[in-house]
Amino acid sequence: MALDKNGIAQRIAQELRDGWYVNLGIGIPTLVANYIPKGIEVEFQSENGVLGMGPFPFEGEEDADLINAGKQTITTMQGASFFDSATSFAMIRGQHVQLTVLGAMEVSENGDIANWKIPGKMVKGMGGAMDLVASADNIIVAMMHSNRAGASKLLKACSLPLTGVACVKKVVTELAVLEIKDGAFHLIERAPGISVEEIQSKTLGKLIINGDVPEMNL
Amino acid sequence: MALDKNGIAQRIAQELRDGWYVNLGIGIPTLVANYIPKGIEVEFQSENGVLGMGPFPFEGEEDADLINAGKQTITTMQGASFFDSATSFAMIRGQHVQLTVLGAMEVSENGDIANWKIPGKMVKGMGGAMDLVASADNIIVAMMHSNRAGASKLLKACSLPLTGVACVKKVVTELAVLEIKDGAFHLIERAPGISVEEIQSKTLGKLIINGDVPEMNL
Amino acid sequence: MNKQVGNVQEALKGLDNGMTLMLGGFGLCGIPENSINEIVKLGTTNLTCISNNAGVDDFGLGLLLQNRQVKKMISSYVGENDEFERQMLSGELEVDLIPQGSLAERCRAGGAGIPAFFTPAGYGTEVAEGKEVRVFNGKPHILENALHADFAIVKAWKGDTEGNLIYKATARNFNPMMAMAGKITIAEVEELVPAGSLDPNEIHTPGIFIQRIFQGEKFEKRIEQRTTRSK
Amino acid sequence: MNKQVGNVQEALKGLDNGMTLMLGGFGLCGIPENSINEIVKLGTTNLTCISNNAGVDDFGLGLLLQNRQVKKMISSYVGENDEFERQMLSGELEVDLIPQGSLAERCRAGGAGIPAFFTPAGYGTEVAEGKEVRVFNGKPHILENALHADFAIVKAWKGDTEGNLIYKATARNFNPMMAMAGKITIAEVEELVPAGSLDPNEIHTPGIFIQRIFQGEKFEKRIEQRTTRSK
Repeated sequence: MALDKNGIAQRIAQELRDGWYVNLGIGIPTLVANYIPKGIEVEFQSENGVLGMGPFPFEGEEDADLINAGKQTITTMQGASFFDSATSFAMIRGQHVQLTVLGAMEVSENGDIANWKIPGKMVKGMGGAMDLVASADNIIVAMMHSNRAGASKLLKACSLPLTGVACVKKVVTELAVLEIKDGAFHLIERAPGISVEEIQSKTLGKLIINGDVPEMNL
Repeated sequence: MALDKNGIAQRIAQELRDGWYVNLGIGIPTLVANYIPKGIEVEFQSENGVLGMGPFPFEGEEDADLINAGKQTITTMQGASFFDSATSFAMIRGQHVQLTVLGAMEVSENGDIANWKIPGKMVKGMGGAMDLVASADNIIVAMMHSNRAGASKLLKACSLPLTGVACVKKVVTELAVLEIKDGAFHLIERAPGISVEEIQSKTLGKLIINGDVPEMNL
Repeated sequence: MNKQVGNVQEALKGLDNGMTLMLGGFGLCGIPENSINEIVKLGTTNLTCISNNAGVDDFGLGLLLQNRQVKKMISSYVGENDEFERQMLSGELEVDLIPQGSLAERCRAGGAGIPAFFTPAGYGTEVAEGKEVRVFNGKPHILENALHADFAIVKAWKGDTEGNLIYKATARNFNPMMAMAGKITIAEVEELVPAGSLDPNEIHTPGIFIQRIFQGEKFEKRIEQRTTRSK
Repeated sequence: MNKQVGNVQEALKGLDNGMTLMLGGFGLCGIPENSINEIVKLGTTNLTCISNNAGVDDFGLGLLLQNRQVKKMISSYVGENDEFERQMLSGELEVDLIPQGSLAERCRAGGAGIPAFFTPAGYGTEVAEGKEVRVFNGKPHILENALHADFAIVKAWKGDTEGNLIYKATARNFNPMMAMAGKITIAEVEELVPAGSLDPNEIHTPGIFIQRIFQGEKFEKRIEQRTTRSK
């Protein structure tokens, strides 16, 4: 069965390692914080200027001055710190953040990503995404395998304006976990009950399948 | 009579304008703070990270963590702030400091300054001087007219390694106030009782004398 | 140096049609509400606004867009601001979208006398078009220029009469860098205190960067995405 | 994330001959005394030290110079350090003297992922030799590269177990930028407190930049130029 958004987040959370600073984008990536594996400690950075983000506040305890990059009200953990946007991106550009998880409209087989603009139709802006993808060593994309029209989002080449070039290391969708290397998507894991054939049929970019592909272990 | 160091500082203090942020170098420049004209307010910046420097502390009240760029113990005024060295030089490079006063070994008629090195003999380092002279719009040099060997320090061209190029606007010595423009020293004022001839004889760079040169009013 | 002015009107003196403004804030968090509302009243037009976002349709910079006072926006994110997106797509509004980190660093550079710097952000994208590319340590970077503004308008939590500022939590965001980059920088603060009331060690923006400061009359501090969890 | 280590020995683990170190401080103010004293004991040699000054003959980095542990100094000011000047003039010590503002900005750039930037400082001087010159707004600037270090060693007033740091007064100086630019950054603090004890709004260096933190055993905090006025 294909994963729901929480399932994707849960699978991505398995990629977390103890001691990492992590930047989670808007949407599915935000949910990753709900599934931190037992026994490991990670700290969340939000590019609007906070390190040590905590859960959403209880009703009535929202603070307009304390939000995340998705403009949602948040709280902080013990040991948190606030800083300005230049310092925040110094952390990102200077590779002090070990993992970035973000959404995408398209990802190509060489790791290009597009997620900020549909010419003539929609422009959300790149926000911090271009800095994040150009800087981080470890970038995981969380997205649906196909767009609303049913077209694959894992392509030979992106058709939309790029956010970054050859930067995505892994993609986790409702169907699969794919690693990007040597100009191809490598199928690492299938969602429970999803066949390799289905993943193959929904992936337009070059897909490498090596032997038996295990199911995710959620 | 030629001025002493305090006299030079006192004359330079007349150049201060209300509302200015001022950076005073080591030596004579430091003394300028003792002669702020009545009715004007200036604030002193020290490049090691303090704005709103006050007088030296009373004995027993020295704080090892509170010094100026000359490594002297200091105090702060109300409304002072501390910041790191990058921010400090952001203030300087970004021209938020209106006046820089510093010492020199040599100044040339086009405003070059040398004050950090005598090849093979002495190297103090440029410290913040290169940033200061390259950045500030208004740079006044406080120095003796001649060096210890009796040679003029106001030259056609500097013989020592430069600190900055075409940047000095004014020089105040124990003998004179000189403005630098159009490739020459322009004699503006004489120290009380000092003759134009004496100044001329001790100035190797091109010296422009226009009409009667008034005495300083200290 | 006393930077205090009586009110927002006095703070905005000299603001004129066609000027470039920087406005602090991220979304609706930490925006100079009082100044924005006053600029709406003043009706100043043809403004170029440098701001990470443009507020929402009926609050913050969105009000200036609704009122057609903005000729050009320099931002990183349009987000859910429908009027912003509409004016941009229709061509009524010039928009320069730049990566958020580059925006922050370009403002800082403007204030710090750094005319240009290299960054990897945007390499290989539209953002890099026409910009110099250079490889450092095997990685391509693009050259970005400093940004400057006629007026920078920032919002702080506490300020003193010398212009020293302390921001609160994530309302800091772009305010410190923009404060550095204005020919005239205006700070509106929630609480204005006498010089000497703030600990010099806790100042986020030293007063040297501020030309005018006033206590805002009213701060609505609207929340854009109120999210909570249940007890 | 707990960054606390037991002592200075543990903090300096992995320090090796030939490495590049950044050391915070201005003169003797805000220097990591405990770490320096330990490096003297360790006898590590062939070090490249990036530090604004090199202490005085018998305190701070001067001790490493006396002990011939330093191959190269990257500094802005030699000042009254006779041994530094002597070794430099005799050629025993390689010295790269760079303008103080460029030194600060190059460290920040190293930590911030900015490989290079333009600055007016040093144009037309020895410092500009071999460097690219470019004119911005009619003014010549030179291109300066980022600095990095194997270990950055900084000193703070207070720190928590997450590595968050607060400096005191002008002992802040180069420490925050160097903290950003080390592959491994060590913070020695006068007072180490549990995470959550420091106000997140008052942190000068966020813990993300710090890999190891410990409370220094003893801080002499020597004063270089004791100057006073009479009552």
